[in-house]
Amino acid sequence: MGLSASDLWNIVVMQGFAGLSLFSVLLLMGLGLAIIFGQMGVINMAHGEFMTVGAYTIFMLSSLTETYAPSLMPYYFLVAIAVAFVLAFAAGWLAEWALIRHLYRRPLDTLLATWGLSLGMQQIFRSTFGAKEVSPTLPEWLLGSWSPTEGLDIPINGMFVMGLTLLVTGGVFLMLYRSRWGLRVRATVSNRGMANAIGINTRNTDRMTFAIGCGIAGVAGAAFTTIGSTGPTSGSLYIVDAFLVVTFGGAASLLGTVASAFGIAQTQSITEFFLTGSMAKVLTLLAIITILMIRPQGLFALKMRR
Amino acid sequence: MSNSDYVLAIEDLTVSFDGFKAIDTLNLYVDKGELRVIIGPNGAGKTTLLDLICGKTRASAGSIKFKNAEMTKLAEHEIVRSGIGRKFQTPSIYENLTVFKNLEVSFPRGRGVFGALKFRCTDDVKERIAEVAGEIGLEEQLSMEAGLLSHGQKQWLEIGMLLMQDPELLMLDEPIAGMSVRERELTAELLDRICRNRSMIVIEHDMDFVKKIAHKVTVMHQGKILAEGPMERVQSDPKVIDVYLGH
Amino acid sequence: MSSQDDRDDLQSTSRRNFSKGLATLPLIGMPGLSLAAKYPTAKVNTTKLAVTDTEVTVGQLHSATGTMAISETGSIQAERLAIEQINAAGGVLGRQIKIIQEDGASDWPTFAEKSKKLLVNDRVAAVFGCWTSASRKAVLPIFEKENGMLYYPTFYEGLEQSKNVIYTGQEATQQILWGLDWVMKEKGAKSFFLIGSDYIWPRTSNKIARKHIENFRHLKVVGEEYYPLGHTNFNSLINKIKIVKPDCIYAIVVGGSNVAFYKQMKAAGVTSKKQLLLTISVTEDELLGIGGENCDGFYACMKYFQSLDNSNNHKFVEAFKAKYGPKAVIGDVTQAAYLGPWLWKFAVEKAGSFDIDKIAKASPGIEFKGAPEGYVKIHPNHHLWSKARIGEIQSDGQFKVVAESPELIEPNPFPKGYQ
Amino acid sequence: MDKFRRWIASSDMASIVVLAIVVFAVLPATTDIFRLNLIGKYLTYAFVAVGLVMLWGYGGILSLGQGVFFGLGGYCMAMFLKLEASDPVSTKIQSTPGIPDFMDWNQLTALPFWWEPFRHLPVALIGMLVVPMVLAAVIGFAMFKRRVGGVYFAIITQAVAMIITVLIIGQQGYTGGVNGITDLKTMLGWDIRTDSAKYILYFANAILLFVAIFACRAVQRTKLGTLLLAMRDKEDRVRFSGYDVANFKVFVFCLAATLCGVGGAMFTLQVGFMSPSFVGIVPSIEMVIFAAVGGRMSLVGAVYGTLLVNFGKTYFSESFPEMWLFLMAALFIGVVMAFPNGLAGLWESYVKPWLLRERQAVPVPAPEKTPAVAEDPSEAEAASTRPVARSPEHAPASKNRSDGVDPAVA
Repeated sequence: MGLSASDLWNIVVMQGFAGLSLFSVLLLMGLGLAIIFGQMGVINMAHGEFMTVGAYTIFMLSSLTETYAPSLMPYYFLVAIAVAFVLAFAAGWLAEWALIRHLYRRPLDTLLATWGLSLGMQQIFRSTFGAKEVSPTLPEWLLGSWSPTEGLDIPINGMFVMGLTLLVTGGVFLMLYRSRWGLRVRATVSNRGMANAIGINTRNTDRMTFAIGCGIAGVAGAAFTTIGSTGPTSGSLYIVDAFLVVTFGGAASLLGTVASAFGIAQTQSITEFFLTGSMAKVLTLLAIITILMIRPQGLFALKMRR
Repeated sequence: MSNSDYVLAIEDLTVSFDGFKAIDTLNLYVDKGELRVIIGPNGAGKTTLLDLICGKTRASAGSIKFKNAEMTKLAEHEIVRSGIGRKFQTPSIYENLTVFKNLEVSFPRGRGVFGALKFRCTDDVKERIAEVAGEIGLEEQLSMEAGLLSHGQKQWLEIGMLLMQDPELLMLDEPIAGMSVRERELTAELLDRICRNRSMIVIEHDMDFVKKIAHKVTVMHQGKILAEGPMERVQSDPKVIDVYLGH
Repeated sequence: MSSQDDRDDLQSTSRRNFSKGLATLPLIGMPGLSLAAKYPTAKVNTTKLAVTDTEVTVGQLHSATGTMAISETGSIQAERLAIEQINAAGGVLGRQIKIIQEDGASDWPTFAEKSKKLLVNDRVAAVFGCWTSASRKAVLPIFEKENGMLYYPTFYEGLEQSKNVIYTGQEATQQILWGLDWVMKEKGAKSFFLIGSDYIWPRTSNKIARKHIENFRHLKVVGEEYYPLGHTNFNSLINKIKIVKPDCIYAIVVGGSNVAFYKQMKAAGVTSKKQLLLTISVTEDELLGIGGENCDGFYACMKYFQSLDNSNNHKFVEAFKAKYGPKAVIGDVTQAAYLGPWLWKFAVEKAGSFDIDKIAKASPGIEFKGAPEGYVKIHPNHHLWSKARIGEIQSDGQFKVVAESPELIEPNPFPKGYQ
Repeated sequence: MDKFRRWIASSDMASIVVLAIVVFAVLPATTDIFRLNLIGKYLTYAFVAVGLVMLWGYGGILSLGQGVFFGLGGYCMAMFLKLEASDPVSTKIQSTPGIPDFMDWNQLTALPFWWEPFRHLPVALIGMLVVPMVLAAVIGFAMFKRRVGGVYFAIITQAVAMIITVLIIGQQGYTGGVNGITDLKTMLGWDIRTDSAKYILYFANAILLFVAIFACRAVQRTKLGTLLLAMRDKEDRVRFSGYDVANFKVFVFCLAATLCGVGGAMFTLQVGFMSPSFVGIVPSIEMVIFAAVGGRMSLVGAVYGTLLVNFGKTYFSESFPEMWLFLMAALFIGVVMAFPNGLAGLWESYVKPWLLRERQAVPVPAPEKTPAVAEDPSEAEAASTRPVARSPEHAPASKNRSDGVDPAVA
């Protein structure tokens, strides 16, 4: 095939990066869910739609910037990500208040209710932005690739997503394990009654937690506009993968989510390289199921004395 | 030495959770017809020991022999079928079934899928249920939903469910928790009666109650056996006093 | 899309513009009533269709919701525009067209259910609808059994021909062969990498492409890959492409995957500067989602592009934008959907009847000189004669037409040697 | 009259009889064949919903992959019908006549060996029962023996649904791919597309559905039914009463899967095709919603729930094409929030007390007791952590009450 050693090396590097980039995508979409599903036990089937909220935020702000302040185009994206967080956070807050808080004791019912919610949200997107996909104009610096040597192309958007994932993951870790809120969340998760008794406002904590999870989903959705589509049903492309990542990792463990995102991403990107895409998908899913069979509580289940 | 005289022979039993040894090379022997009470401070590993015997937790090392058969490799239901019954700390009954149904479900027939499909509540089953209900003092409540029973009655019902299976070894985890004085007395009598043709292991904190029922007492501490013997001797053991009074 | 408001001024502009283009047609301007009187309902409707003295009811069956709504919305809009224009020009046999719209909801069984409802309950005279092959396959037996007439707008894999369907899009060979020849001849492509979403249209199309490349042109296919619908990560695939270095990528990726594919290609440095790519699954509609800047310089082979320079098309684009806003775009399928109502109207008028059998018989040979794509004619196999064109993607989301087949290409849904 | 009213209110047999009247008399009498065929299609989903009552309501196991089994049953039937439709005469334009058209398009030149048995109707009929059952048994043993449960099981079933979908779509030469197996015409020479055939199939389907309901009801009344409820609430207690819990879960999973298979096969017969769009995650979740709307503890409720949601879907999408998704969303959310026990719960807590309203005036020895369970807060809490509320308005609870009384007390 006429491949030189350096070509081969480049492919290895790029393939390695592909795995890492898929890892960060999976992790970013899993993080919000790890908080909502892992910490609160709410099966949020509308997670993908909260991601779409973030994606449409980017679209709106890119259109606004393009129309009113074209000179700011290089910078709007960073602001837009923050706005995406805020909007998805607000939507999550609202959803928690209207819906989720009535269902904490019925986890499987949250699944059905949020399924309804996701249908409704999709229709809202469709009515507001039209049924067709949209494409936000991204700043120039996010496009294309970085080529340190000839034949080696590292996607800039991939690096951006990776950086953002690192940032968000770090943030979540800090918040969950170093902040008052994190303490309250963890206390509420492990014993709601006791948390209440020692003066934690569990109702506020729940709402905050749910909203933060949704906000992170919004950030993920915003970031994915650089690598994927933005349309009313875009969120549904991610939802099953997101659940698999969180479940596979062991629902309550943030570290597990990280590890499982890494494992799934590597399996998938390597099998994809050697097999056809469809077979790769099947194999990856089978591997996940098998491992879940061996470790029913996920990779990083808490070993507890019963 | 042969262990065949013992109903239950536990040797070098060890289990660790992430390096923490909840049970540490423990040896314990229970005689036929014996009522053994295990006491010890919180976290001594009492409940874990019962979990190990009935298969809820898997041992890291050591053996548990019941009537000379190794139990550590068996599945939970196989352990139960070989004759070990276990009552949980909080009453574990089917709250939205009637007392009658609770007992009926515990009858040791039709335990397979198709057996359960074919199972009929024949006269011998009814007879047995009536008998056990009499034993635990719930004849009047047979048609009541179990969730409506008082806490003490729930404890009795669970014991009754175990009696339905007529186990040779019965393990009770804090059977009188939450009971009134009167109920405690009745329970003591109940245990005394049902102990006649089987061995029992009881975990209990209430020393008066222990005194009343125990044939022999084992004191556990930090996953090990601290002392063993008749109540009076154990009570006066300085090690035991040490542990209970604490430092 | 029933939300479209009847803005009289816009409608009248479109009517005015359009009537000029249709001056050749004999019926324009004739008062409807007298025409209806000339064709009494009892005579033109012998099979109890929903035809009255003043009205004829047709069905519209597309996905307004679900994942396919992204693609099918354009078709819904175009068909409505065509029907509106036909009504403004006096209707069909003096009867105004009334539309019953049903939502297939991107779900094939729902398509089957709704098509049955339209044919059995509503007795519609024709149905304009479907987009995916799967939805067409689901409704086809129903149209054949209940004897309905379906105008199907999408380019598709071929291997089908029915009395009850008029295919206004291209069958596979019309779209594939000429385009491949063009990249071979004009761009010197000798090796091809075939990529598709994993379902019947891309697979069949790639099969035809492979046969053409290997058996008829004696060139090389160096790779063929399929990814599940909705797949969003293509980095591994892109690396595989980089290893085999094909002269030309032949891409038939659809839906949400499409956007991910091109964005990730761009990010991996696979741009038109270094790589030749020909696709048959990207139209102006898809470019809305992908963003022209992510794939500019790549080529698509279609029969229609919005930027096509002819007077029919100028009027069509103007009318479409007047109705659906200045930002609306028109893709190949949207244009093909627009042909449906017109071709039906001509067939009814030629047959002098709404009866399905008569329309089916009258259809072959029907010409539409006012077609935005220039000129089309119905073949006896119920597909259209049409041209193929190559468009180069521009960063503004439009195509620059760079080549056009000299002649109309004959539709050949069962191509010999390609099966 | 009073007696009749009380019978309606207190016997679960009565509700089945009422459903039978609706399905066998009212619906056929009031709807034309097109709508009736639609209802027939909905009733095939009811098999899945009935299965979910057993699996989810009784067994406490939520599967989000029931569509897989529905699809498998449907495919078994579709394979047989397709082979019958693909005789050499009607497929003579193909390059290989006598094989299904989609195989020909995918360059297959001979029928794959595993299609061969499906030339025979008995094989197809057995297949529609056995194939889903076997897959369920494999998944069930793998998961339940390893004690995978709850949400984990639900998500694994989703992954299974995804795998099967990708496989079916990817292997289109053998399965028909995303288009599915279409254009089915006759069964043993009998044209299934005619109106008379549709009538016959509707009633055949309805009869099978009632067979399924009675079979499930019979299972509920055995010790196995009691054990399912017991397991759902106190799995450990059942295990430590000497039962191999996993086996019971596998059984009920297989039962539900088999019902799905029957539903799928009837779907194929009535609608005339089968496609992978049933196998995926979305339809599987929708089917769970049917059961939830009907009331997840009530077999009869599941049928009503299926009918209601599908009527809603059809009616809303015909009448409010812009709004219908909002209305469906509202329906799902509303049911979950306001009526967690679905239609059956509404019946039990509103209609039934109303029917029984004179009980105090005319005391009759009804077999029922009315314990005020739900008032006990600690229990309400314990119960509500379970997917099923166990308040007194529950049909099976009341059944158990009346059942449990007879032998010992009387």
